[in-house]
Amino acid sequence: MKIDRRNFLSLGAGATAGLAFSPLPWKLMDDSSIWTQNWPWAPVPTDGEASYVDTVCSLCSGGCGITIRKIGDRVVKAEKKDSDNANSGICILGLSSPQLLYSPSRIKTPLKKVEDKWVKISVKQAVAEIAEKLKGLRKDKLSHTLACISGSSAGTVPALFERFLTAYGSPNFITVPSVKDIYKLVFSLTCGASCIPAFDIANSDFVVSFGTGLLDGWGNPAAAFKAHSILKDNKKQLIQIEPRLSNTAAKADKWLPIIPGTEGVLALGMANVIIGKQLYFNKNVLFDSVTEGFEEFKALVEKDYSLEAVSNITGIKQEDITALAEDFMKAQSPVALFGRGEGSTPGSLHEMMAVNFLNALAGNFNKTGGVYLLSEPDYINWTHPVLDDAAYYNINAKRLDGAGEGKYFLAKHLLNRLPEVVNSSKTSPINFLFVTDSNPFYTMADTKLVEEAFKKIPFIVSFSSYMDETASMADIILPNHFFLERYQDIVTTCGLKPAVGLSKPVVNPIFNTIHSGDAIISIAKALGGTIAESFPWDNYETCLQETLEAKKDVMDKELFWIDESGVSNAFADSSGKFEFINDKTRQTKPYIFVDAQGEKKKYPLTLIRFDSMRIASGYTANSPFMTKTVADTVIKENDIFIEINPKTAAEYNLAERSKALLTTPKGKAQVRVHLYEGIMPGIISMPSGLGHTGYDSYLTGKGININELIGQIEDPASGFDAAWGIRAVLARV
Amino acid sequence: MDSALIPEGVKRCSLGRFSVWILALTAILLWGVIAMLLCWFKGLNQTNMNDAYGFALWIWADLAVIALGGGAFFTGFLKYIVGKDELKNIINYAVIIGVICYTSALLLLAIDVGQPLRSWFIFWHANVHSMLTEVAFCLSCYLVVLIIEFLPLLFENPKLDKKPFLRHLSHNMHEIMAVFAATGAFLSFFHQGSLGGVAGVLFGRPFAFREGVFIWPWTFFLFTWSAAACGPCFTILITRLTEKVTNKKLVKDNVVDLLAKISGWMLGTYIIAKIFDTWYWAAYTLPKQGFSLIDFYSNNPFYGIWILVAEIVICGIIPAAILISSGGRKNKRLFMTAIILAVIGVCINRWVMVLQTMAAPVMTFEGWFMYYPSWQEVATTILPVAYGAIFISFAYRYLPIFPQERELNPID
Amino acid sequence: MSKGSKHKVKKFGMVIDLDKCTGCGACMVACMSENNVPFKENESKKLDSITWMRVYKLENGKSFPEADICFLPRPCMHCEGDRGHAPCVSVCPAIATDYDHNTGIVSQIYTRCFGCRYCMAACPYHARYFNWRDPVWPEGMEKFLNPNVSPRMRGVVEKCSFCHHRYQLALDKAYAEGRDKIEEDEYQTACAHACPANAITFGDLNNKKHSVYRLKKNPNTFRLLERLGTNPKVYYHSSREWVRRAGDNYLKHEAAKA
Amino acid sequence: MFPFCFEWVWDMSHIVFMGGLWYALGIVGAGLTYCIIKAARESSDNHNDGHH
Repeated sequence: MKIDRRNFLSLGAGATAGLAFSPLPWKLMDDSSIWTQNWPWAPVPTDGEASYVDTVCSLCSGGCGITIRKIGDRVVKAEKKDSDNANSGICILGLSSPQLLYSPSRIKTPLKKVEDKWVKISVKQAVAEIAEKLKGLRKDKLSHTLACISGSSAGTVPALFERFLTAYGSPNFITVPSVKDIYKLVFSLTCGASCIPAFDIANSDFVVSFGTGLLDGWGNPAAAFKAHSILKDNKKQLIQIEPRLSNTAAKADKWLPIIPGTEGVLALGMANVIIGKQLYFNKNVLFDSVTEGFEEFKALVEKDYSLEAVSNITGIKQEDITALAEDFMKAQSPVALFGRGEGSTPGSLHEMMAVNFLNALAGNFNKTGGVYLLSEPDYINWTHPVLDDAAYYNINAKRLDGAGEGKYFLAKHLLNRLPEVVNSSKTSPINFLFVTDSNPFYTMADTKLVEEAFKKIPFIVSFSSYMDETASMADIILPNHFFLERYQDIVTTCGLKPAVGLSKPVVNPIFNTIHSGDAIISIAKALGGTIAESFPWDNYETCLQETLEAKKDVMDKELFWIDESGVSNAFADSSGKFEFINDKTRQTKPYIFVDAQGEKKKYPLTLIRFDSMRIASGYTANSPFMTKTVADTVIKENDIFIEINPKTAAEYNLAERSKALLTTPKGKAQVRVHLYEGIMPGIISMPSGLGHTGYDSYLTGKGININELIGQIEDPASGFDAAWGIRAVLARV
Repeated sequence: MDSALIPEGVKRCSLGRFSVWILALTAILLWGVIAMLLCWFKGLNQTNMNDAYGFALWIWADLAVIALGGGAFFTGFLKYIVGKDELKNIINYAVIIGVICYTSALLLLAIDVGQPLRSWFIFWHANVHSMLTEVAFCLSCYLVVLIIEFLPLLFENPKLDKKPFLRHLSHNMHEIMAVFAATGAFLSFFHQGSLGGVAGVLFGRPFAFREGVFIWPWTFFLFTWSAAACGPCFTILITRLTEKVTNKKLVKDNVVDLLAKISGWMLGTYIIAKIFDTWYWAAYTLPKQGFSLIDFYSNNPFYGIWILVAEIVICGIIPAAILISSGGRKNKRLFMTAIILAVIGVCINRWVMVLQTMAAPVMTFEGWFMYYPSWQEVATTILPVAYGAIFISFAYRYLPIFPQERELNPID
Repeated sequence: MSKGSKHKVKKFGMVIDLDKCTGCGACMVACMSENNVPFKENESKKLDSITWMRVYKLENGKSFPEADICFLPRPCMHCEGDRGHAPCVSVCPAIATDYDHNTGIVSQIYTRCFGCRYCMAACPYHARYFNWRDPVWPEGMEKFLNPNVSPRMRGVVEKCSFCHHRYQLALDKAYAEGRDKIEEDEYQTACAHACPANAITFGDLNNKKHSVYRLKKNPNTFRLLERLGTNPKVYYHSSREWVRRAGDNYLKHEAAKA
Repeated sequence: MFPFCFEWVWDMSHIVFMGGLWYALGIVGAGLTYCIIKAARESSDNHNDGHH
């Protein structure tokens, strides 16, 4: 048959019809849909046996008991540990730990900076290089120019670092300060003994918080939340005093907006009301027998803190102050909380003391629903490090930060003074810096100043697990294991009952990282001599085992060991009474509350920071999941929003979402505006924890680090950074 | 060159000119095709739809073209069932427009779904309680009917007509066309209605939700009715447009007048029903749910009460009045205005039932959601227009669509 | 029937105490972590950000200093509607979402869904999310994926499942231990279990022994958009009148539900 | 769609919906088949006629 165009067409049509009636199209249709259900690029989680491992979270200072769900050797989920223990809980950060464990910004191997580029090195090599440098420094009798910035002062790892510095011959072990330092100071000054407070919020019936971010990350967030919920269950009162309607203020029964920086004035004003109405007598029949310096204190508040004056200064109505003072004293077990926000800056000593006088007037020390005064867990009983002459000589050198001497006699560490000290000398007084468990370049106020100082320091070793801002500036990074990969004792002393928990490895280290404890022991051993002698342990694990031997049983069972031995410790020294005013406090010029930096005329607005549970602002940075929860009125694309009262915004011709230039005496930043009725006119607020330059693409470049805009203000009483904000001005762009 | 394909006794432009015209349309078509491929291969992130706008421009376009394509079923219904025989002079074109509209709708749906390769699940795993299932079934069945109605016309192409089988088939299908038309009308009634039901059953969306009878909300009937009213207007509009482009009179005025008059009455009655529906909704349905009418027409930058006025008064009452009055129909300018308004009116109705439904907040702590389409959405929505124009161009050139063309445009 | 009545049908639901909810977002992360919810570099476009559990911030609309805010976590409401006639279930053309009359859980079958998004149009709570793109886990992060929940492909709708797989796991465990019933605390959603403030209580609304049974009866308890007839199984509790009023729509002069 | 799909249930709504569907499809199918068969017969008749 001849194939012409005609029957070719018919053939084609026939074939098409034939195919259409064959099973082929149906089969293809079915197969293609099955293909879409199993797309090769969609991951299929590998299955395996499920197991649950308990450990203690150390992503913040809270130290919660958590349970890790594992599938095979993978960590898939972090959950709260089901237990009655007060420290069992989890927050948004702890829940992120699987993401943080597998984060792309983890440092996967020790690194060395060569001509501004990172080169992978082995752990051995890194330790050897560090030891070599340190040997040289020691030879030059410059051992005291080694400094260490540690995120914490408690527990075996910081203790090993401090021990290393001592053995090596340097007094310059510096911890990152927080409100815990001021707590310790307040109570050791007034209660005659070194003790730390545990606010018994859950059992109180009237909580007055002077800006404490009870529900914004203060203390151990999970425990604080639990305590608050119990407060709610018992229908007890929470009063929040701060200029911004924070999440804590929103949950409070009453929110009293106050002009920032005047919280101490309010407290003394309340004290005046209480004393004037003799309300304290109801509480403490034998008031005089348990306090010292009361008359002097009484004279002071009566003179300078009249209701009228306080009302003018704080912006709170006189009747509100009176009512608050009366309600506070009427309550069965009232408690006054202090320390701003999540407590990442210590704040003004006098302000904290002023608030604590209310606790004294209510006589709630060591009472249910009041403030327990406890001693810090003390379980590290190592023998003294062995010092050779070189070490012995230099260990007594003056501390670089000046802490413990002269006008800084009250403080133990003053990290905030370091940038200034470094910048003001011609060559850096620090030749070698260890940075462990902290990210000071990011978390310290006045970034420019800090940057200058860090750049001046000749050699920095970072022990960070992440490529954070400080690690980026280091010369060698010896990355620590992530907490799910390591043993560590976690000491919790943050305003709630102190506890020691044991963090246990849940998975084998997934990268070529080294436990910081092992790292410092290895460095010590590499240095040899008395330094090596001071570290008799084979490795960190044996060191930890030895240290915790006595408490092993408790910790194995519950992961925690609560230290309540210190209850009786308070008022042990000196008068045995609460001292409103004593010789030591007289030395600190009384009751100067720290004002914001900047000229009011040039900078008519005040910028304050706010802390949010959804944005980690400390050493640990946000996981992608956490950033996902951040509202689009806080971050949009990469723009950060400041909160401003609509009235103030109108004065500056700013509308919702409009762009503005924010200028403070410390810096400038382009921001966007979010109108918020929950903020006092004239005040603008910005979240902390954003504007990272380190880490990964899920976080880098989002927003602005508020520390770039805020400076430090040295508290005249303590030397700590007491800045709570800065004056600022906005301009429409 | 292609004269063998051109029906006898009519004049068509040169092949060259025709090619240029087709090429121009193809360029637009290609733009749409590119956007379509982007959506298929990269996913729907190519659109500006979001979790508040699961339904957006495409669903509106679907609803609108199906309403406008309603001219096919209603004209068929009038001709074959009611017996308005004059309409045979326009029914072919109505069917062609219908085919275009319905194929376009299916194409848009195929782009719109997130998993096009699974779209047959709607048939296989049908949920008979879903209005969308009803739409899918009736719509595809009706498209088959439309194609059956179109086939005889296709076979009248001079070249195809030479094949005896096709000629007979065409003849036979003509003979029982009433059966097909009746089935088509039945199916159309349901899918037009179901499209109304798609919005009307959303009891979580007070803006769209309507009470009704049995399983059908009032929108079910309103959609069918408005499609029957405005579909023919669209047929008339396209006819007039074709006449303008070809520069020929193709359908006699009395035919158009008859269709327009029926449309006018349909529109008039529809708009009364719509007003009643709106009133009942505002006065009874909404307050029960805690809303008042103005909630849906305030506090946002776009949807004001104007849109209700535009839909009901300007694009409803006014065109209905014009089309009902013989004077109005006689006045060419008024007549065309009414036809265009009616078409716009039904488009607005479909727009608000889809887009405003998505825009209006339901939870008290949410605000209005505003949306504008991405270029990919616009391009894919214009794609059917280009495709339709190409289809019509070919159909007009090679098929005897207009029985009155030879009479009205004698070749000397 | 006597045998059948022993196995009373369950109706899982939640009571969320808004007085306790601090808006910390732990529930959101717990949910994302449990359910393999994807994440992108930019999640600030909230209408393209999958959050099965989303915490809304409510404002009372008053000026400083009377301003007040309240956080409201919003999972899927698992609406019962009228005998299982949930807004979304009835509209799904392909039965990709279903109301389980034995548990009251509204399920979503990702491999069945073909992405028409009609359910999203139907849901007044915006609890349904569409996968506008292929989910991508950066290298290494796919390791934390939970094998009990399949990751979704692009083009399908997803939503909160009340962690239905955790119910299955609890049932499996009970079966292995020779029990035919599970205790209240054996099946808890990821969000309820994670909530550091214990604001979320989860359980069987039909079971008198479960806390939710008692809590839902509190006069200060309300549900979102009850007036629409969605009959949700998530209850909220607030001592603040304006919050309770924000839960539903009311005409200007109408009093809110007691 | 078909009784052998596992979701199929013999309840009223299925019977009404699918009944209506198959009824309509049946009419259309039967009509079309009738036309085709008739046309095929006629065209073969014509063909033969043409030859004679």
